[in-house]
Amino acid sequence: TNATDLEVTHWWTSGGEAAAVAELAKAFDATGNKWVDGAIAGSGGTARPIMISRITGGDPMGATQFNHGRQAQELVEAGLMRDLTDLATRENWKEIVKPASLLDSCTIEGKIYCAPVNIHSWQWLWLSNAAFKQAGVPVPKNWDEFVAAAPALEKAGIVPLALGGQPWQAAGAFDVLIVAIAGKDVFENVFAKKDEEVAAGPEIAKVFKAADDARKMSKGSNVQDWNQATNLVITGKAAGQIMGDWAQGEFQLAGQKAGTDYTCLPGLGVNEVISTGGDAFYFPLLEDEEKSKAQEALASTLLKPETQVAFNLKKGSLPVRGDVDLATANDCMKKGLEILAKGNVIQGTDQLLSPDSQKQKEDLFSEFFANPSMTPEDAQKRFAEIIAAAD
Amino acid sequence: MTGRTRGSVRPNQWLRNLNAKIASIPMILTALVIFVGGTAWTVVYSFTNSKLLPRLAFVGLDQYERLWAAPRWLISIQNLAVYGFFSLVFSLVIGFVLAALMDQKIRFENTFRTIMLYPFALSFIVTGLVWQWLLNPQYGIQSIVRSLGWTSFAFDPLYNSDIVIYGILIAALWQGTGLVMCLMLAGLRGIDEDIWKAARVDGIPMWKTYVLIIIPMMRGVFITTLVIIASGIVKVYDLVVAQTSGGPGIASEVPAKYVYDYMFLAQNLGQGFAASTMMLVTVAIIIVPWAYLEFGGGRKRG
Amino acid sequence: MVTAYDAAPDRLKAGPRGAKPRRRLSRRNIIVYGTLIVVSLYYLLPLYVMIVTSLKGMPEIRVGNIFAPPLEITFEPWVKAWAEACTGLNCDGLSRGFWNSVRITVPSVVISIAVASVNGYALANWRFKGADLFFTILIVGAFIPYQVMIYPIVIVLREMGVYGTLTGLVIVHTIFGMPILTLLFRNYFAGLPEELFKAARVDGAGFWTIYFKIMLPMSLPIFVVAMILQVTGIWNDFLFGVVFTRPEYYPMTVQLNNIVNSVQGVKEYNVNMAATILTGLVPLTVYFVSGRLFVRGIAAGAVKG
Amino acid sequence: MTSVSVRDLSLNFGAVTVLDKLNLDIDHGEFLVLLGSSGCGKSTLLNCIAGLLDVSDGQIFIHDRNVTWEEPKDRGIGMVFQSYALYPQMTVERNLSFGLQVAKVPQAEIDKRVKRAAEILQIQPLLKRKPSELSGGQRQRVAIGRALVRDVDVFLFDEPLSNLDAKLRSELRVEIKRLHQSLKNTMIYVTHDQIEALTLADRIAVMKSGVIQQLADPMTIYNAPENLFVAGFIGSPSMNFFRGEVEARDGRNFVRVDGVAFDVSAYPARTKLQPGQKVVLGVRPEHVKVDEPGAGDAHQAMVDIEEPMGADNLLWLTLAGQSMSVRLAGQRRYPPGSTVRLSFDMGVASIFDAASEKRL
Amino acid sequence: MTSVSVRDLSLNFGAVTVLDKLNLDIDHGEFLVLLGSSGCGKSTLLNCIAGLLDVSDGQIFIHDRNVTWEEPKDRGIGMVFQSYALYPQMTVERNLSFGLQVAKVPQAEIDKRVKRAAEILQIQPLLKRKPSELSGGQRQRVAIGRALVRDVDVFLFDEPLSNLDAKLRSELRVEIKRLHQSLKNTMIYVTHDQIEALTLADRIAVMKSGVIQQLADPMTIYNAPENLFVAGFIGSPSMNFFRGEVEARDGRNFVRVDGVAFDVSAYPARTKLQPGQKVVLGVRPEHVKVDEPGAGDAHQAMVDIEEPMGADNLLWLTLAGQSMSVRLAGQRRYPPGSTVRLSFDMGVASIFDAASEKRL
Ligand SMILES: Nc1ncnc2c1ncn2[C@@H]1O[C@H](COP(=O)(O)OP(=O)(O)OP(=O)(O)O)[C@@H](O)[C@H]1O
Ligand SMILES: Nc1ncnc2c1ncn2[C@@H]1O[C@H](COP(=O)(O)OP(=O)(O)OP(=O)(O)O)[C@@H](O)[C@H]1O
Ligand SMILES: [Mg+2]
Ligand SMILES: [Mg+2]
Repeated sequence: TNATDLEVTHWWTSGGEAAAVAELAKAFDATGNKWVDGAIAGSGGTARPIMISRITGGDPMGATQFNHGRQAQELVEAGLMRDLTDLATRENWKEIVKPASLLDSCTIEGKIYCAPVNIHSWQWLWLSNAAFKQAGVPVPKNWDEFVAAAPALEKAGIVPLALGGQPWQAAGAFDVLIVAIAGKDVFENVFAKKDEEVAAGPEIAKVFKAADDARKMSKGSNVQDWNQATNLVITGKAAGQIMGDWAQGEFQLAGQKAGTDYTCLPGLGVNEVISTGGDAFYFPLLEDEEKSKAQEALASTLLKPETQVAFNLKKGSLPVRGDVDLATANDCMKKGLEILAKGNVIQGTDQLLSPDSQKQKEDLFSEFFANPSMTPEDAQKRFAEIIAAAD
Repeated sequence: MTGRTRGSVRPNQWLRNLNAKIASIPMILTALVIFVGGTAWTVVYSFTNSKLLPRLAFVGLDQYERLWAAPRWLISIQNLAVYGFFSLVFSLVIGFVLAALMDQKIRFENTFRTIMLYPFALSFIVTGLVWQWLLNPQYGIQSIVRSLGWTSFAFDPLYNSDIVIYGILIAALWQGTGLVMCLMLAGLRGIDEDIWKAARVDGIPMWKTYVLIIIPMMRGVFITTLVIIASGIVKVYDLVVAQTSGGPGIASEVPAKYVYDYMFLAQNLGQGFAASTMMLVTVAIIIVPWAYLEFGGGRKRG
Repeated sequence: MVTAYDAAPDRLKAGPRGAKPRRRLSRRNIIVYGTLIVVSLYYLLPLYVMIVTSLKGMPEIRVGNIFAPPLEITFEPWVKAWAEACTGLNCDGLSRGFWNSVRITVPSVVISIAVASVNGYALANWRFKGADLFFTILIVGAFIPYQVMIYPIVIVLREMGVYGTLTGLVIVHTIFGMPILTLLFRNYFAGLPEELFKAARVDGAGFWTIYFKIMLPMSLPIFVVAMILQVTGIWNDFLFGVVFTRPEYYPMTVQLNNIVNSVQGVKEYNVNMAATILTGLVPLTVYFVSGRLFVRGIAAGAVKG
Repeated sequence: MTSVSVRDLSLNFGAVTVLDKLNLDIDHGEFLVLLGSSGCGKSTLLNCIAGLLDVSDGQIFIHDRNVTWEEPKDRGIGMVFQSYALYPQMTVERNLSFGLQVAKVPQAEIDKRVKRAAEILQIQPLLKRKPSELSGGQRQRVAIGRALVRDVDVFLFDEPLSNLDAKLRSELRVEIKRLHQSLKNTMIYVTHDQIEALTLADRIAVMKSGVIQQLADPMTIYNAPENLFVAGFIGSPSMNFFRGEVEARDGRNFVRVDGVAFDVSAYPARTKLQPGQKVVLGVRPEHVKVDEPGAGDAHQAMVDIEEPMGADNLLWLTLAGQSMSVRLAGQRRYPPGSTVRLSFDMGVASIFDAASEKRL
Repeated sequence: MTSVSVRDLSLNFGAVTVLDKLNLDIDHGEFLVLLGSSGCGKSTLLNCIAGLLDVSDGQIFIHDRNVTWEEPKDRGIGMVFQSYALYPQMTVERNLSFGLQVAKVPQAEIDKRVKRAAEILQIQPLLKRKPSELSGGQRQRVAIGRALVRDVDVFLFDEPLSNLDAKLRSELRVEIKRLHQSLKNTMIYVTHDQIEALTLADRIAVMKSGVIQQLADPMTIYNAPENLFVAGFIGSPSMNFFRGEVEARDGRNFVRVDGVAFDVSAYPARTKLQPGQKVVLGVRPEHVKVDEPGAGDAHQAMVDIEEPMGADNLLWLTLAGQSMSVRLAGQRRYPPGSTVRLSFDMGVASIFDAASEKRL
């Protein structure tokens, strides 16, 4: 058969990411089609208007990356996206995709519209062993120890907690704190059930207390990008950072070894629970028969075990199916896999909240972390309001 | 058709200047379809709860209520006012002063001009980053000055909520004053040489000549410059994103970023449209009467 | 002819020879050149940092002194920015988008300027009823944030059937360049002597003949000005380039953005800087080449308000 | 046969009426000068005739053809502007041939006409130059050439010489006159310089605020101005005016001004002067005789200022409480302060009614 | 006593030398006119005196004070520019008072001076207006006022009237003259209009390419021009020149031009004319007599063009193969084609050496 060109847009552009995409492309090309790469850097904010414009403008791509969750919901509702239910049933995705919530996020009114490809988790605390050594305190095992070590670190001229200025970092850190401090149930009550009582309640108040600590500890980070913050940890100028598993790549690139140079604490060492956000591919409805077929081929390829392994090893994320073996994974990744295997997972806030609520939350927390005069009580009140209005 | 009848009948007004009208079609279409039509479209959808896609699900003034309750929007407006005011004043003042210096029959004028103009050619994305570095207390200007011995020196505008907008201003001026300088210089070159001579014979000091005589004579240049700067101010977005992403916290947010973030990050088009409608209304209230006086209203040519 | 000098009293002839005072100029010069040099430093400092950084390796950058000259000069980042930096699967750096940028910039600049200059000409010389109204709308349009217009324009382009094509993009650039350029051209043409226009009409030249044969050749400076504004704007444009076209037309700035804006992954600052300078070279060249004309052109155009 | 005729022409710019129901007929081969002060509507009228302005009302005929709404190029006119309006980027030759090329005249014909025009105006050596390389006078010659090559019957000039200095002005004036004599076409010439008007015109139309005050040949305009405005406008220095009252005494008519009585019996009045009538007596500086023996009605006056102008001498004096000027041929000097005896030649004087300002 | 004196003044713009070792002395209260064609360095000289240009070499004295390197404001001068150079956004009053305010003159004094200047120039009603609301003549009056209030002894005018129309020009000319008579201060006046030069000047300096060609009172310049350039430059229409050879015949001297011999015995030559000497005979148009009975040496010529100018009549004729002009007082008409008899008044003619171009 003729090779069909299929344009795939995504925002994976950095070295490791691109290498991972290459795996997808390779696997797809092997099916006799051709992957045409349409990479746009800058995360959703930059890429999304482009993708949406293309789709609504009547010139859609063959497939496009979204964070699975609610980002594409309206496109689906507008009938612009392709229904993958037949394929999913045929290939039995319901069975193989683990955790099941990943596929749930792709399901709208019982129909499946996306193919999940990986799991990224947010719930990690990255610590610089050198920094603690310099401050003369042992490397903490959990969040509380970390907070306790802060004065000593500060005395040594080390910023206890590195936090970049971009809003999503503050919001993400807070989400991590909720799971760690208040636990999985509270997290689900707040974000899945949108229970404003809980959001305004004492459990969350505790989390805000912790966030207040984090705020104090992060004073003096003075960086914008998350990797600049990570760099502070790598160079020992800062002691720790709450950041997703993608931070690992930075340590690796700097030639640091997990355990000796740095330490990773999933769930902040308190609640070893990780979220299962991640990426998925959506397929706009195309008129061209050939291309439609190619779309199916791609969707099917994405979930193949070989593809999953190859892709996620490069990407540094976890595979979406439990039945694959990641022997070559590193230390921290293995910790993640174990937690996943135990089923200690939650859905990511991307999946649970609309982007609108997410954005409001980001605004709130970026303000909270930057503005010491905002009391935890005030912040909690606004937080509860956002949860109340969330859909 | 004889000449007598051809020339004696007043032709249809619509057909007179036909070519000019045809040639103006792109302008008319742009004005009507894009600017008026697009604006109307935006205003209409600002009354809906459109999320990712524009949908005509009207919710009355909800979006506006939410907008004006959002602390971030209020801060954005404040910031724009501060940034706009200082950016306008400093651009004009610095641009003019530089142009005045350049107008002193100096050598290497072309070199100086290019130095001042080159930032205009560079993309915001990275110049924002460079300024972020330069203003970073750990490795920027502050650390340099401290390493020179002035250890109490503090200069960290981007990391201080109270003054962050001024930090952005520094980079904005760096980017934009070159162009203003060029426009002003051009204006100065258009001033009658005799005015200078008359002022010198009258014994009027240089600065007074500039302030009281030359500047009032350059009204046209100032207007062109004003339109260019002001439209840039209202639309300021990239620079903030590149330098602070609106931070620390939301201290350096601006309206255009609010619009963009809510349209594309938050996927709440209605909110974004409401915000942009507010911006447009403000601009229109200021601009329309002025523009009509300036460009319309039966003034002769020019 | 007897000069009166010979008849002048000796007192005058011997009179105090006024020394040619040099000081008069030098203090002023110190102020003028001093200020200009200080200001130039302000303008050049970021460029210095960019160049220095672009010549360093990543390990050196991680150490953190942004002002320090490179210990070991490497052109790797430049090579990488130009030829190796990856955008997704395509690892050919800025060079990949370069020709696309050229393909976009040339027609967009030409057409946007052509349209705006004709508008300005019509507004200045062939005023018709309502023209002022449209022009006012246009000026107000200069203040509308681009992003707001994305969706309406997507709809318009879709309805015109040019969405995703180069034509569509050129139209978009033409639309957004129109307000400022029309203002510039209108003021320029209004400043030209009206009698020239009349003379041409008596000579039998029509709208287009006058424009092409009379106005155009006289307005080269303002065209250069417009070109500089448009080349800078369009060359550096990223948003429209990707929103309104498809990947085969993506401009160089998409690569620049990809290089600079990778959120997850390592930031290669040296490559970023090199890429920025490389991207800026084209507009910079235009400035250098046409610097003198720039000032002259605006002078002719903008002085009349 | 009329060459150009303007019927009830009105023109307003917005609310401002510049021309109001103006009528004008110009004969074939006539040299008509439109004269008037700045802003009186001369250029506006010329532009209407040329078709460069849309009239608000009325008609324009050229060679009995109604051209009111025709394009300028179809009216058979050529036009020369004050600022030359040469196309700066074209050579002189291109400037001349541009209109013809636009009209798609065959190249051979173009060459012929350009050559002829260049010969007539003696600009052959300049053909390859650009306007910026020409002097003012040469530029204006080229501008005239541009009208010439169009081979039209009606030439319109809008203050063609105002931008030139005195010397060039007088030279080109002669050339335009010569051109008219050899081409014998209709010329309408706008100026506010009366010397030009007087020397060039077959007829002069003196305009004020969009209204033609007098339309007549130069000598009539000069010697018998129809009203006070025309009288004051023509002549340099201006006609001297004395406001007074008619007085009949001893069968003679006098005009009494501030205690001085001027004998105006010799004045060829159109209507009889009424005693007591308030009038304005006008005498041109060159019609005053100074220290002439045997002049009957002489008045004593003192010289304020003397302006020797080479060929003649201008005196400013005070008479009947009024400043007046006198122009004397030759170089006889009257230093300020000296006293002279003045007598007026009433045969060429003018008397106007003070109220209607019309000639009596 | 000299008011302004210029010693060995040189000025170059880069490599171009505009003025070279120029010397000039101007007396107290003198009205000196600098006359010359465009680009000859008049404005440059004036600007040097004003201190607006730094001289390359030489000295400038004002009231015997060496001011070569002083600021313009300290030189005790006032200056008036061709383009008026009024401050456009200030009222007339502010325009006048601005310099004084800057110099911290007491307000009462300022008011007094402004009032006086406004009275002298009759611009009291205009004091509250802006320059854009004034006519050209009024603007120039204000510009003069601005120099006036400075209460200085030396006024510099740079072609103050060039931008005005003929009528205004002649009016303001008189006013400037009057002003000079009443103020009695030194005035240096640049123009390229010879009428202005002749009527205003106590002395005229005729310049060419930065060199003063002749410095003398107007009548001397007019009647006895020192060289061919001055002769041709002064007078409108220009002096008629005939290039020929001196011929002695019957004890009389003739200048033979193209077959026509002009009797020049009556010419008051400074040095004896040598037979065979190549000379240029110059006769002013107004010194030609037409059809005068009893004129001995008469020449036949045909009228080409006639330019009636109201007060006099200008004829263009051809004589000895050359076009020449004749100016006749009065209104006697000579239609083109008619033949006239011309005779020259050699007492006021000029003869120049053809080679040195100097007056003989
Ligand atoms: N486009 C216009 N809009 C409004 N008024 C105008 C316009 N053009 C001319 N006018 C007015 O019409 C009147 C006549 O103008 P016009 O140019 O015909 O005068 P003019 O007699 O040619 O004067 P000048 O000798 O100064 O050239 C003036 O009062 C002028 O202000
Ligand atoms: N700034 C300058 N740089 C170079 N050359 C100059 C400059 N200013 C004047 N010149 C030259 O000096 C010469 C004398 O100029 P100047 O202005 O004195 O002439 P002018 O006699 O006043 O002429 P006009 O009657 O046209 O005003 C001219 O040839 C001119 O080109
Ligand atoms: Mg006019
Ligand atoms: Mg001059």
